[in-house]
Amino acid sequence: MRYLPHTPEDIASMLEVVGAGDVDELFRTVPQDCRRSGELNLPDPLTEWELNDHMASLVRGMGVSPEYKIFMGAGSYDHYIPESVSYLLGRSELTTAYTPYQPEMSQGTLQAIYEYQTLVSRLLGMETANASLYDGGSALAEALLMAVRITGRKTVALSSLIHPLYRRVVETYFQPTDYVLVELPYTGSGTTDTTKLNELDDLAVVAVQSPNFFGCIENMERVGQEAHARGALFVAAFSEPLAYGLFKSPGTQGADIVCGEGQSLGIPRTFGGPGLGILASKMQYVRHVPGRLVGQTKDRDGKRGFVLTLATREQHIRREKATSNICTNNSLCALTAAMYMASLGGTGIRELARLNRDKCEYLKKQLASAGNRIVFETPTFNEFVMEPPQGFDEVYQRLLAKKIVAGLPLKPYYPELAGCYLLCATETTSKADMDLLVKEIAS
Amino acid sequence: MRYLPHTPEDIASMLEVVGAGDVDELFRTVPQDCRRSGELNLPDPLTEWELNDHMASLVRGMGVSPEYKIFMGAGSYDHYIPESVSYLLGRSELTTAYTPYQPEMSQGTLQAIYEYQTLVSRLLGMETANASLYDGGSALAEALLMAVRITGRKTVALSSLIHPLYRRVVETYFQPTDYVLVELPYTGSGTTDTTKLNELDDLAVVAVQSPNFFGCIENMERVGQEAHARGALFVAAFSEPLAYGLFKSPGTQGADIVCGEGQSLGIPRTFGGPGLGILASKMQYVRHVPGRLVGQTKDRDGKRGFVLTLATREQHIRREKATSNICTNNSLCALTAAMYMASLGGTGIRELARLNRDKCEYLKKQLASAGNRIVFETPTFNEFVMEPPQGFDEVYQRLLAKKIVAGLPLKPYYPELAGCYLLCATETTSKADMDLLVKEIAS
Amino acid sequence: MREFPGATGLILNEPLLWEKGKKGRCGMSLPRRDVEPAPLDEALVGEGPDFPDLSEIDVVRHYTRLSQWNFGVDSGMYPLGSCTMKYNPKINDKQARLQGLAGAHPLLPPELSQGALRLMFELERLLAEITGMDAISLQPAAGAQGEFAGMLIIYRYLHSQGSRRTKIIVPDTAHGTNPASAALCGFRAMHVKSNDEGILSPSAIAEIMDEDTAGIMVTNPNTLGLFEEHIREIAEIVHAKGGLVYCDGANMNAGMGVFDVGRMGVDVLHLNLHKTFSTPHGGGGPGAGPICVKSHLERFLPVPRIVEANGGYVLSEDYPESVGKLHSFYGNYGVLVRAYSYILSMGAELKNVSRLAVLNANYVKERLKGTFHLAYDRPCMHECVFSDKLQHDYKVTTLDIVKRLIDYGFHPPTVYFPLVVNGAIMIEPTETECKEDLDLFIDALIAIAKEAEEDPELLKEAPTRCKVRRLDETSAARRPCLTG
Amino acid sequence: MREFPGATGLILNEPLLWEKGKKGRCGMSLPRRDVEPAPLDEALVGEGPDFPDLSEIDVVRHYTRLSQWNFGVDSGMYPLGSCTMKYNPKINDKQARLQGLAGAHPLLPPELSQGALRLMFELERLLAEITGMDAISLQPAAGAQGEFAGMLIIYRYLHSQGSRRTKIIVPDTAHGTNPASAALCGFRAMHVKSNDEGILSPSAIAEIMDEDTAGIMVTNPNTLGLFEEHIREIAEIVHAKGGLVYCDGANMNAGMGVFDVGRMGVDVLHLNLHKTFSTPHGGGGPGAGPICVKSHLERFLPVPRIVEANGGYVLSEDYPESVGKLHSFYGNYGVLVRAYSYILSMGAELKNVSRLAVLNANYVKERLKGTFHLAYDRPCMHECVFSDKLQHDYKVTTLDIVKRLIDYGFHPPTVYFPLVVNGAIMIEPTETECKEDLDLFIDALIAIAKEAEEDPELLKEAPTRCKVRRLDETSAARRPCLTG
Ligand SMILES: Cc1ncc(COP(=O)(O)O)c(C=O)c1O
Ligand SMILES: Cc1ncc(COP(=O)(O)O)c(C=O)c1O
Repeated sequence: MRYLPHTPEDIASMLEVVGAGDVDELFRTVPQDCRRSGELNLPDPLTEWELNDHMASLVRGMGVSPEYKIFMGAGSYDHYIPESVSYLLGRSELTTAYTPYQPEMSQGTLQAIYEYQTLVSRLLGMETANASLYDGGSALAEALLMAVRITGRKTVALSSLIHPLYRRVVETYFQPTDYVLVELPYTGSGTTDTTKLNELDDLAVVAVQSPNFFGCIENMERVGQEAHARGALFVAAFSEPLAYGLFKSPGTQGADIVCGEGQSLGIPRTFGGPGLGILASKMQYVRHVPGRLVGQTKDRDGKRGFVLTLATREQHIRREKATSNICTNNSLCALTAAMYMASLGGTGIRELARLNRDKCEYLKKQLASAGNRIVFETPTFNEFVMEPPQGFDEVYQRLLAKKIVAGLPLKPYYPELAGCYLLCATETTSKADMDLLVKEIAS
Repeated sequence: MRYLPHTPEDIASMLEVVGAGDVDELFRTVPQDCRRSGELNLPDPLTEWELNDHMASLVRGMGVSPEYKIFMGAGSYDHYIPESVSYLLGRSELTTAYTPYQPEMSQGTLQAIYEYQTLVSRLLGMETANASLYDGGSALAEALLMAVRITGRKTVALSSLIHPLYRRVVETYFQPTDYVLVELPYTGSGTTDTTKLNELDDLAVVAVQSPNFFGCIENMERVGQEAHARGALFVAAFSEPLAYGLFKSPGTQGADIVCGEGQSLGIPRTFGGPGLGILASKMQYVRHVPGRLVGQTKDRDGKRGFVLTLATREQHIRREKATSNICTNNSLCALTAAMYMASLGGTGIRELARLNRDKCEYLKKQLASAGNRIVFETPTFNEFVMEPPQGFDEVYQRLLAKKIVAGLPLKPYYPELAGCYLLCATETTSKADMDLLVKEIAS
Repeated sequence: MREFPGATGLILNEPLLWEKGKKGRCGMSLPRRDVEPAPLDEALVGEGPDFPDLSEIDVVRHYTRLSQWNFGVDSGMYPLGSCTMKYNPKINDKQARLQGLAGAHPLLPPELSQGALRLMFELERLLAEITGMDAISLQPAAGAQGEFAGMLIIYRYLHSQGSRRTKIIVPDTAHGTNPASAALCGFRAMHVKSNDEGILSPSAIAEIMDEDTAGIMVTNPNTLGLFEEHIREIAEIVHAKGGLVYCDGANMNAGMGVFDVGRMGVDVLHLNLHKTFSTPHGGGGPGAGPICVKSHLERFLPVPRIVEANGGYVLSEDYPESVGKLHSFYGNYGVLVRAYSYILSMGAELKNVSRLAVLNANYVKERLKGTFHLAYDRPCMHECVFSDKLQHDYKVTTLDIVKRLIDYGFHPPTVYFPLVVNGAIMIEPTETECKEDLDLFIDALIAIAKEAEEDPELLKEAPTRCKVRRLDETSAARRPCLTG
Repeated sequence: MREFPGATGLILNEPLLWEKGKKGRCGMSLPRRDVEPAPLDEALVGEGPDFPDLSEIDVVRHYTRLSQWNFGVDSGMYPLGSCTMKYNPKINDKQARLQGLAGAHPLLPPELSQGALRLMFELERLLAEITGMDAISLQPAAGAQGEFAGMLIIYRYLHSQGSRRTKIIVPDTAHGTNPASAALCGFRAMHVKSNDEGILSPSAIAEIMDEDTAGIMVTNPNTLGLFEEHIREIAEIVHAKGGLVYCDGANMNAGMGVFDVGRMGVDVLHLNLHKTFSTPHGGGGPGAGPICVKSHLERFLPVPRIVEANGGYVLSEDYPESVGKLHSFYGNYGVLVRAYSYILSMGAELKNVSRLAVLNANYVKERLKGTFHLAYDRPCMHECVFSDKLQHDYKVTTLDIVKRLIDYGFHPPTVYFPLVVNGAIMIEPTETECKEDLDLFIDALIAIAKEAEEDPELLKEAPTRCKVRRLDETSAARRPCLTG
């Protein structure tokens, strides 16, 4: 087997050194009743070539672009990824290393993550960011736990327009705690209704997503003020950070902690993971931040270098008192996002964000004039909710057969919006495809 | 444009240093009548994404595996290429460097090519090999010119079973010379008929390919003896070096110079190029060898290192007296072949060569029992000539429609073999596909 | 003998991204605009991030240079204990790049995602066979999240039994994520010492296991690389008091084809696919930490679950007692693809993987004991733990020893963990290292031990070959500079 | 100011392939055998090659380590004069990997290879537009083979005129391949000096051009980076005597969108796609050297030629006067794909490519003149040529200077070429280098010039940062060791 270098002679001479008659002897500390009775019952090993064939047949029939036209975002966005970035991710000194515990031989990872922390902080308008968390859902959960720790209060107010699946993760993280999760309803214009805040006491944090799940831009500044007025923290969440290339960043709107999903920053969708859990914070809260942090320092000769720092927050030092249990994070995805942001640059991200928005507005306009109702009038980024005329379900199925996925049906997530669909257009969505969709829906 | 870093400010400040008002001024030494009248009339630049679409549509309809079953070799062979090799070829310190003129910062290329020279020499049973030539055709031409230089004689005897296209290249290289090219006919058993040698005088070299174009194993030892008996050199050519994993190598059969095409050593077909021109020689002729040579040496501290050597043979030193005009060669393909040979190893290449041969024998047997004539009884490696029953042309066309390419029609190359086909099977040809071919031909 | 890999050569300085570039450059091809600019409420518009503008070559050179300051498994031996830094086959990465998977939207209708779902379904079955457990969720994004999921399952199970418990037993050899995950689930970690053989003694467990204790988190093989021989008896003690047994299976590379975790009395187990199943560690992740349970706990597994339905596969939320969702979607799918592709490439050869991993560890242990103090001189599993005890006389510490190892061209082992061994040096060679490379590594450590006696300064000054020398971590933490 | 890139860091020693491995290992997945072993005449069977047996990780580490001893365009600035070491866009490599091309057999029936043929057809048209020539063959595998093809075309043309000529004019600035290619075609190279402005004077040509001279090989811009201003007059002189003008177009990066080679009076031109059109140099190749002719020579171009036929493309051999075949198939197709993809990405922007290449060269020239002796102080094209004249007083040579440049982290320029300049230092920055990097490079050379005065030993000892120091080339040639 090409992955196992041992020849019979190697094994023999090694056993001699070890003083064992055969390899089984090395397992003598494993009691019989802890062992499996039979041999592994697994399929015959595939050669590299059989594996390729197997995988090729496995993915046949998957509904992916370019074969399929997919107008669905909802937390997983289709953006172009430069070949230069894909190429650089093949640099195996970076991909086959682990957490940079030995900084002297990990400066590549460390500088890259330090740069990631910086770029992400700049994108979100925050003072600092960690080295990554798993995904948008766990990032939100960690951000809320962090807010509760900071304020010492128990009530957590969550906008109902935060990605429904992120909120599901939050529920999971909070179930063994005695903190109270309160959901804030939404208004007819598609933004969070905060009036309920008045009824809440011991309020630790108010969390809102912008652009929210309906693609609408929230008035983060107002939400932030309301939170702060109640001595609570303002946590801003996101699923589409590209929006901040154009729209105001959470940091400039008073967010104390910003968290979300970074998949759209150059990371392929890959059926939902790995994505990138982003968590950024005001510097004053840095010692409450979960996960790894890379910091700049000097070596013995005064030369600039980078290390993992503030480790006393972390499980391997603090154990049960750590700010989080996270150890392995999504470092390579953070690196990808950094490469992507570096490739785009400030000028590029502005233009790209603008293009995303304009494409989406075009689709919105065309669908509207084709007789579909645009449900919320609040400005959106690259997603919006539409209500097609009655009996669209069949149309939706018919379009699937034509290899068009006409957005995400909202019913499972917002029963009151049965018959409404969340549509998405990015820079990868051509005018031609949008016109096709509009035509097909109409016909 | 992402490949052009200059900002308007850069250009302005650089022009200032240069003391030119604008960039056009820098072209003032170019007379008007040497300039084009209008602007470049080229298609609008494509974005990376438009380019991908364009190329995808361009290759649509190309007849390639796995969609097509291609039983054609004839100098271009389908072998599995390990993903590890493809990955390593992405190491851009190797791919974006040029000829290692500065050895201290090119040791990677140099050691790799030194290893290539060694592995190729071992495969061919020769004492030394150069750093690569363009392809099999030019390698043969260079080998013959080298033989003529060494012997100072004028007559070159070429087996008619050397790849016809290689011989075409030889004709091109020899046309401006007064050397005489003589073709040796072939026998009914599919090997070279050397009786004609007796009629030749001033014989410089006898060149034979084994396995020859019909896939037959030549009796190289005998040919070598006949050449040497006449004071001529014996040049052994090849198009499928994998054969030497199983069959006797040219070096062990008395070849003075060995040349051929290395495409089958891990290099994709890519419509015929880049391939790998291999040239190996006895050490005594090394100063007549064309092209680059890498040699081992020591640095000032006595440390082992590698350099380009014996450069006095080459055009950049010797100019018109050089052993060849070659400068840029096919270095990266040599590197690929080295990676491939290293991955296979001695044990692996033996097994793989054996499998190629067995697959081909199976196909041969099946086709024979299905009523197709196997034209030559001489043992073959992974190719052979078959003559199907009358009227096969339509069958051949019908099979194309079924995405099967039933070998290469020999008529264009050997008119006397009209109606005969050269078929090939390698390790990538599954029994199922071979059975399918046999069935389809029969039906 | 072959020379040690460590050498110095030309590498290239590279500034920080924002120390490069010029406004107006762009390193990415921006798509052609085929729609009109839409009106935009200026009040919503922000500044846009202050990113440097770089051309494509700037970006390519930046990361090419950075990569050369790094050391990965592809660079050389990386015997980081407890992390199973084995070779990551390139072919597995290729499978994860298949557009049919890389391009797949997680919320596609099931009829458009059968292949992706089938892979998950089959991977669950394969892992069940390998572990001896009954049901599996692939959702946890890493080991720690797997632990948390496991704690939640235990928490939910106890609730379903109408019992609320506040404590959980965590041995002193446990990885830091264990107590942290327990705490995240509201359990107080009750620490229990391992015995002088480095494993848990049933009596110690019996002593503290009570009706207020949810159960035990045991790592097996434990972080000393030793098999918890009394695991079954311990499980009985815990079960007898109504608790459950959680097994941290991060070290499963020791026992594939040998262990039956189910038979050990374990109720919940997590695996680290990025360790045992060869997925690249990515400089710190992503990983995957599937959670495996016995059938009586299946109903608590995270949702959605992949189920077979009339010849196909669907995602089902229909598990009312489930602990819920841990990941926005289904976990780190790209990592699952690589593990699946690895398992299909190995088949029953996985048993040899573990056998050779254990052989390599024992070989290193035998050859180095005497040179370094062996914490527990017993047959080890996939890793062995030494300490700097014998070097104390020369005022040389574990840190000095491993920093010197860098100069020899090897990645250091895990150090100062597990905590039960002072100055621990935890070596996990993995099965993909050949004997020659092991010998080279061992000889390097022997040479370093000699240097420690004869010229300790060599160790104190190490590493000297890297781009930077030892870094000042103290001031980094005192005055944190986390962004530029 | 930014620090110079040159630094030292950890790299890894790596033995030769056969100093590693153990019989029985294999680094490649061998296909499953689905047929019986066939009988085999043992008399034919050989030993099989004595290759080392390595596992996959051995091979991966071997080449990963070797790659780190190398310097490429992706590592940093590589101003190798006459080689146009510009950035090689990754997207072009991706196109060449498309299975529809990479998997294509060259002898497929035309109906199965339309895409591959169309690419060649279109690339010919694109190159014709860029050069101003009429007809093109993409077959030559590199520049030198393009030159040879050009010589053959001239040879054949003269034959068709019933004239046999034995000589050809080759300026002293010509690249070594020029006379070598001429010789391969049986022409005796008649050397002609360039004038004190570094270019050819018509009078010099008129003097030696005669009826026994086949024509002239002129490189334009020439290897001094200067435009041959009298090219047209020279062409007239040559044509008047019945000769033809061959232009070595390796330096076309200077004039895209500006030059019209056709109008210059050139009959035959070769291009280097691996230079002007950004294909990776691969450590020495593969390249591609398409040959471009005016219509009166089209009939002599190599066969097969790609022709349009009823809406599709076919390969035609039907050119009785063709010089024949130069390549087994159609040339280095994979290189053609990259150049095609580059041209489609640039379009008319190619003019800017040349404008900026020329701007960069002139900027370097201006900033360095004075520090180093500028061979010809005139406006240069894509490159400029200095010498070590000013450093002679300090006993410092061009070799010393550029070896020191390595320590600063740059690849040296081309040295000791062209031969007309003693101790030539030939700098071609290319357009893909930004001003900041040019400044860094220039400052390094200025610093080195200062070192030459103050501490020449620094230069004599250089390079000190690489894995090896200066290598003994003399003994390498005296006792050649070419295989291990
Ligand atoms: C024994 C043990 N348990 C748990 C973990 C945590 O796994 P992860 O880092 O994937 O969260 C690790 C890995 O660091 C470990 O070694
Ligand atoms: C001016 C000039 N002519 C010809 C050549 C030869 O081209 P190639 O190396 O592709 O054969 C070169 C490149 O080395 C060159 O610089």
